[in-house]
Amino acid sequence: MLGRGIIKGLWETGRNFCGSYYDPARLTTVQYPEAKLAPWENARTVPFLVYDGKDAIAGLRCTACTICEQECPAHCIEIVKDTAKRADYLGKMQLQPKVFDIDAMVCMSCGICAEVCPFDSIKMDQVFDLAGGSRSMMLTLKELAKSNEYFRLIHPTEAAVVDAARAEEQRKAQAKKAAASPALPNAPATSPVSAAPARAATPAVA
Amino acid sequence: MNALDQIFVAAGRWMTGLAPAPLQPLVAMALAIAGLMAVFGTCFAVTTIFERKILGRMQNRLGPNRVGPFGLLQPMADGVKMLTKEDIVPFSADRVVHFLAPLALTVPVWLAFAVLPFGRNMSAIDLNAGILFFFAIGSASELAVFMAGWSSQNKYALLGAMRAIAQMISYEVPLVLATIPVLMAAGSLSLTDIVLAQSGTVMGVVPRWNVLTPWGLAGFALFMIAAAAESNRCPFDLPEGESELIAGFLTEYSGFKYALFFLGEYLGLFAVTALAVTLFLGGWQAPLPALEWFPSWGWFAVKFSALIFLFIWVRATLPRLRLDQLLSFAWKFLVPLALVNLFVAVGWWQSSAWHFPAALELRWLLGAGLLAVPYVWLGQALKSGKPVQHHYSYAE
Amino acid sequence: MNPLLTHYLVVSALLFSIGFAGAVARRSAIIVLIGIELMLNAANLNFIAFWRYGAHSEALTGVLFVLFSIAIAAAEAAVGLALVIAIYRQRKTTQVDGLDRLKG
Amino acid sequence: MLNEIAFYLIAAVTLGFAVAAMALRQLIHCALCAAAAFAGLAMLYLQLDADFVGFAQLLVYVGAIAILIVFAVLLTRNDEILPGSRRSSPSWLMGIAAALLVLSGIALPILNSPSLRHAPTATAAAPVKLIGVELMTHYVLPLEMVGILLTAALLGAVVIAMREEPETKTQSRPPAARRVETSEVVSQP
Repeated sequence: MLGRGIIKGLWETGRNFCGSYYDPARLTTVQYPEAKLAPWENARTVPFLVYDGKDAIAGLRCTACTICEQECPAHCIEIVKDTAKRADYLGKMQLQPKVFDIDAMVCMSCGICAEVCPFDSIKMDQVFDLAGGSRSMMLTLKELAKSNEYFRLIHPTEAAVVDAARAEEQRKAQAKKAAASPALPNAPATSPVSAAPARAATPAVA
Repeated sequence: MNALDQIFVAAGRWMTGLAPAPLQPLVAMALAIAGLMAVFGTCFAVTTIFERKILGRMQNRLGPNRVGPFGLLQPMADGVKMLTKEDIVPFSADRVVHFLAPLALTVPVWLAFAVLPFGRNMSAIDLNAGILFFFAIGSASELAVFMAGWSSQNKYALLGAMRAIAQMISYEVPLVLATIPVLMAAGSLSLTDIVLAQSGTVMGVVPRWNVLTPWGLAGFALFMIAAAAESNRCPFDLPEGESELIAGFLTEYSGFKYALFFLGEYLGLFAVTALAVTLFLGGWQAPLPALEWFPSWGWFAVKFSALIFLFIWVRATLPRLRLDQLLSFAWKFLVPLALVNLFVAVGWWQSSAWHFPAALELRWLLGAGLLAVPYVWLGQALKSGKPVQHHYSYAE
Repeated sequence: MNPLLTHYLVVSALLFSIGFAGAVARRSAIIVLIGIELMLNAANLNFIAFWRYGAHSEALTGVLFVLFSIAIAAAEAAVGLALVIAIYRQRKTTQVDGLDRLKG
Repeated sequence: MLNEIAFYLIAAVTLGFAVAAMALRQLIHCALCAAAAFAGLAMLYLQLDADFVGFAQLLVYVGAIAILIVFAVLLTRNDEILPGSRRSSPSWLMGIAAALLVLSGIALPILNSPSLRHAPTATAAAPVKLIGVELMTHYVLPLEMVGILLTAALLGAVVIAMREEPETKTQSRPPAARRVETSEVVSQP
């Protein structure tokens, strides 16, 4: 009969109306600035640079290889190599960036830089309230460098894989080193990642 | 009780008395106008916020809650936004008509409030052709809609205006036909008389409201459906169907003029709702004599709010109709049913002389049956209708 | 002081002449129809004015005549405009001086 | 005094709109001005204490006839774009002269007859109830005739304005391509 659907619909909306008052679980709204939904683990916005240890500049994984700069389809990364070198977590001497800028206005969050990085240095961030007062959103090294703990926090699965791989490489390198010159004292910091995450990856050059 | 009931009347009289004698009629008029504008202006603001909150709740959302406590100051924020926006007039628009259209819509709607009795002795003017005045004034809004749509020089605006006019003209017929039994029952076109004709109770418990008779109930339903269509409410809001027509005849309006249209639409809804209360729900009358301690304008407000809530509820529930569905619903369903209702109403009065036991029940049964059969039948016909053959005569 | 009967009659005469001038001088059939409506309205105004100022206002003759006249005007407008539209479809014009052939 | 001011105001506005309705170039403007003139006349009726007629005038002229005119203008709108088309007929001067002649023929006798210069009689009123009674007693035959006339006009207007059958055939989509649409008004049963 005509109108049965209307009655059913009215019943449904009426139930929602009353229900939303006594059952807060019905309300789907998250009131944004006060409450935030945790982002999905694979969510990505702009890139950032991972560093190990306490000091952002000293612990930077980046070796200024400029692969990301070349691969970036939007050309939003600019790297200037430093002349000085420093040892990385394996004890190898590597270059380091003097300038590392990402124009977040130009970045399109494709994640290619993170894909191609051979040093697991550049990763995708999850900050999303990036609105600012100016048209320029040039992120410099200071803003880009974020600790490994932060990386673990936002991408736990990926971070665990990366950390395990790095610990394994470090172990191998040390074994090699030990085999080559057993007289020398061990380099510090070889504890596995999972055991003590906060103090795990102390820089090799410390 | 009486003092509270007549407080507005007394206040008006007192304030009129303060003016010098020759100016008193003018002052009384101005007071009535100011009172109506203040009350329904506020009502407009309050309705917009509560509508959004209720719609939100019905969709399991919170609704606006940012401005002020519980978001209650939202209308003020909206108003400030509306009034400070740039007033854009399209380059090729007909400037004069474009400017006049919102006024032509809003002014008649305000006028329509003049004849409505909002409480005991509380109507601005008591015309003896009050309801005719109401419908005559209401018909002016069609022209305003056309002016808006045509002067914008925008095809969406024009299409929206054409749809709006087709809809308003079609639904005016069932609206008026649903009203006629009430006028016959009261024997008057004056809204005050119509309210008074619904006073008293049947057997001491059931108020003698029109809605509590078979023809009144059917008439009320027809009236509310037609009223929703007249005031472009969901599910009949396709003149401004944003998914197909951007915003219909409102497309080229912004800022203050848009606000005026918005105001006009809500005021039209209020006016027709107030008319529904007056015609079918006993106006300002309390349901039972025992409840008359509550002031009459309070009863009116209660009924009025309930009907506005009903409109919002329906809006939250039903999807928009297609244009051909809309028109066939008016002409093939509402109009025949309203005509049947007229006959049922006449039969109801003719049978009022019956005095055998269970006469009232029999009358009810007969009336309801006489309405239910065409309802079911027309409903079936409407659903199983032939597929509509679209041909667009003037779109070559 | 109320306006005199003369005032209303003069207004009515002016309205009639305006409608007449439009109906005679304009080429568009729709304007001609509007002009005829104005002339009808002028006559209605006369009826009401004479009813109001006449000696037997309780008879309501003027009022009822105007009501019938309004109803007939509505019918006239509906049929007239339908004719205009039909003619437009045939001849692609609504200019009255273009409609000088009987053959369709 | 107030009455007189109101009368002059309404009369001036009504006549102004009437002139505009006859003289403007855009047909839509003419139609809208005509609607305004009709509304002004309704006000004159109200001033003459004929409430019912005034409201009926508003309802029929502004609500129906003006809309009808506007629709007719829109349905024939290619017409006015013709280049070089004149809005007045070739003999418009003669027309105006004839109108002036008519005006003088009506207005001069009115102005010259002293018997018309009188104020209204005591309050006259046309209560709705009385109009209804009159319509149902003395004027029942005209009322029925008007009903028949309106029905006939309705049917006639539909028939005249209806498009001829062959044309619709050629313009509608072929039946095979037509989707089967149910004209269901409300939601599922």
